[in-house]
Amino acid sequence: MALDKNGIAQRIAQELRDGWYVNLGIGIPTLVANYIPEGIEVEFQSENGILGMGPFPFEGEEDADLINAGKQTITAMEGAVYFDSATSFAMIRGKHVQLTVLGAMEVSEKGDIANWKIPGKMVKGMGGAMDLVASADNIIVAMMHANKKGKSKLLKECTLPLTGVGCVKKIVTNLAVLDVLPEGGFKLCERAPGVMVEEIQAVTEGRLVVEGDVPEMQFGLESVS
Amino acid sequence: MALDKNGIAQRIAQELRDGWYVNLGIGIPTLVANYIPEGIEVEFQSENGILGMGPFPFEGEEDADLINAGKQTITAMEGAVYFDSATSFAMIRGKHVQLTVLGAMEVSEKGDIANWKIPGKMVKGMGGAMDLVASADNIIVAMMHANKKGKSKLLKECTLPLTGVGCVKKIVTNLAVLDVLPEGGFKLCERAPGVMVEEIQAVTEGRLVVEGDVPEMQFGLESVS
Amino acid sequence: MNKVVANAAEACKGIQDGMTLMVGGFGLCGIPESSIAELVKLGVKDITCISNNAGVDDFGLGLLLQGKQIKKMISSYVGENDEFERQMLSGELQVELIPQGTLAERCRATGAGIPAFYTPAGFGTEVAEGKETREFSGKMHVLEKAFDPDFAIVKAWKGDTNGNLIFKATARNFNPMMAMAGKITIAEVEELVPAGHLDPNAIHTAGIFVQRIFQGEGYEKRIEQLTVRTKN
Amino acid sequence: MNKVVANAAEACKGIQDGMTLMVGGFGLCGIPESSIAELVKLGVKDITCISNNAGVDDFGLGLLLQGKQIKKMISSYVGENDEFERQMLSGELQVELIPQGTLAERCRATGAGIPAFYTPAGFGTEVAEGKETREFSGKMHVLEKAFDPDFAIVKAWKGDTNGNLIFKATARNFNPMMAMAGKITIAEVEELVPAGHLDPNAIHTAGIFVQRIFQGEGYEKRIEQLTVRTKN
Repeated sequence: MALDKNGIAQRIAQELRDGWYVNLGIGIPTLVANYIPEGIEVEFQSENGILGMGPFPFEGEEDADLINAGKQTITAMEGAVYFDSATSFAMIRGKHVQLTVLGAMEVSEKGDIANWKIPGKMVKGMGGAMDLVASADNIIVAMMHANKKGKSKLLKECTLPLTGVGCVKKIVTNLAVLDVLPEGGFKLCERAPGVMVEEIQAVTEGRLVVEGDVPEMQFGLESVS
Repeated sequence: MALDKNGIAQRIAQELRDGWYVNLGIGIPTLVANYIPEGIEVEFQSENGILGMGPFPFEGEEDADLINAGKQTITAMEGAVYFDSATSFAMIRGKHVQLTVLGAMEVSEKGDIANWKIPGKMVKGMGGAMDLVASADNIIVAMMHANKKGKSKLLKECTLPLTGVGCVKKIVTNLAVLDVLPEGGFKLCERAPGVMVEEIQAVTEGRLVVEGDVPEMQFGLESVS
Repeated sequence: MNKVVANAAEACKGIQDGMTLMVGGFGLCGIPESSIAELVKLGVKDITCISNNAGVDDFGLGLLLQGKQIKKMISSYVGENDEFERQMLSGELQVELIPQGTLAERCRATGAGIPAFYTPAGFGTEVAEGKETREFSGKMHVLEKAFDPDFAIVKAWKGDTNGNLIFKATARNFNPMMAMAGKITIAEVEELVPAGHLDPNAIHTAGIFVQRIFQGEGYEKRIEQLTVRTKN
Repeated sequence: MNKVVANAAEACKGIQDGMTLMVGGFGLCGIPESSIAELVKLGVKDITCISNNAGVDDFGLGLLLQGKQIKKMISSYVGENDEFERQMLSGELQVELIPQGTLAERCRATGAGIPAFYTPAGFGTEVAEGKETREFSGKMHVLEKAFDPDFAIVKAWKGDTNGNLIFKATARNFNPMMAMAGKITIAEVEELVPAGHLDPNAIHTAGIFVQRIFQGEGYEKRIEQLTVRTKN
């Protein structure tokens, strides 16, 4: 069965390692914070200027001066720190953030990503996405395998204007976990529970590399924090 | 009569304008702080990280964590602020400091300055001098007109390794106030009290431009703060 | 070094049609509300505005868009604004989109006397079109340049009469770099105190970067996305 | 995110012969005394040391010079040190002198993922020899590049277990930029407190830049130039 958004987030959370600083994009990536595995401590960076971002505030305790990059009211954990936007992107460009999780409209088999602009539609801007994808060594894309029309989002070449070139290393979709191979191509690492390789192949336009038996994703070993 | 070091500093202090941020180099420039004209407020920046530098501390009140760029113990004025070295030189390169006063071994008639290195002698380094002279729009050199051997320090061309190119606009020596002309040459603006144009000419190797009567420096109108 | 002016009207003196303004804030967080209100009142036109976002329809820079005072926006993200979209699609408004980190670093470079620097952001995308690119340590980078704004307008939490500023939480965002970058920098603060009342160790922006400071009035501090938990 | 290690010995693990170290401080102000003592004890050799100054004969980095542990100094000013002069003139010690502002900005660039930037400092001087130069807005600039240090060692006043740092007065100097630049950054502090005990608004260096933190011991904080006034 294909995963829902929470399932994608839960699978991505398995990639977290103790001591990592993590930047989560808007949408599915935000949900990753709900599934931090037991015994692991990570700190969330929001590029508008906080490290140690906590959960949403209790009603009535919101502070207009304390928001995340999605402009949502948030709280700060103990030991949090605030900083300016130049310092924030110094952290990002300087590779001090160990993991970036973000959404995408398209990913190519070379690791190119497009997630900011659809020609002919209103363009809102790239925000911090171009800095994030150009800088991070470790980028996981969280997205649906196909768009609403059923068209693959894992392509030979991106058709939309790019956000970054050759930067995506791992993709977690509702159907699969895939690594982008250095020589190009999507290596199928894991299938969503009950999803067949053929189903994944059918909605993967780019080169899908299947080697041996592809295991199913495992859930339930980690607990929800 | 030729000025002493305090006289040079006192004359330079006349160039201060209300509201200026000022960086004073080591040696004669430091003395300028003793002659701030009445009714004028300036703030001193020291490039190691303080704006609003005050006088030396009283005995026993010195703080090893509070020094100036000459590594001397200092105090902070009310409204002072501390910052890191990158921010400090952002102020300097970004032209937020209105006046830099520094010493020199040689100045050329094109405004080149040499003040950091004598080949064959131990080289201590340029410290912040190269940043200061390359950045400031308003640089005053404070120095003796000739060196200890009587040789002119105002030259056609500098003979020593340069600190900066075409950056000096004004020079105050023990004998004179001179402007560096855009087309090259030292324009004699003022003479030290009782010093003749001929005396100045005799120790000025570079082109000295004398137009009409050159007035004597005026002292005593400003009071010592 | 007293930088205090009476109010927003005094602070905004000299802002004219056609000028380039940097305006601090991220979304509606940390925006100079009093100065924006004054710019609306002044009715200055043809402004080029460098600001991370463009406000919402009826608040923040959206107020200047309503009056068609902005000729060009230089931002990283401009969603959440219908009037903006209308003016952009009709061609009334020019828009230049810049990666957020590049925007922040360009603001800092402007104030720091760094005319240009290399960043990996945007390489291989339309952001790099027409710009120099270059490899360092096996990775491609884009040459990005400083801005040249006339005024910078920032908002701080506390400020002193010397122009020293302290920002609160994530309302800091672009304000410190923009404060460095203005030929004239206007700072409005929630609380203005005499010089000496702020800890010199805890100041975020040194007064040397600020030419005019005043205490703003009636801060609304609107929240763009109110998200809360309920207790149990 | 606990970054605490027991002491200087733990903190300096992995520092080896031939490595490049950044060491914070200006003169003897804000130097990591405990870590320097540990480096002396370890006896690591052939160090390339990036630090604004080189200490005095018997304190600061001068202690490493005494043991001939330093192969190369990259600094802006290296006076006040006879042993330094002797080693330099004899050719035992390599010295690269860099304008102070360029040194500070190169440290920041290293940590900020900026591989190179243009600065006016040093144009037309021997500092610019062999470097690219370029005109921006009618003024010549020099292209300067980031460093590539193995470790950065900094000293702060207060720190918390997350690695967040607060510096005191002018002991801040190069420490914050160097903290950003280390592949591994060691911070020694005068007072180590639990996370949450520092005001998140007043922190100078975010813990993300620091890998190891410990509370140093027996700070001497020697004054290089004691200058005082006498009360009447």
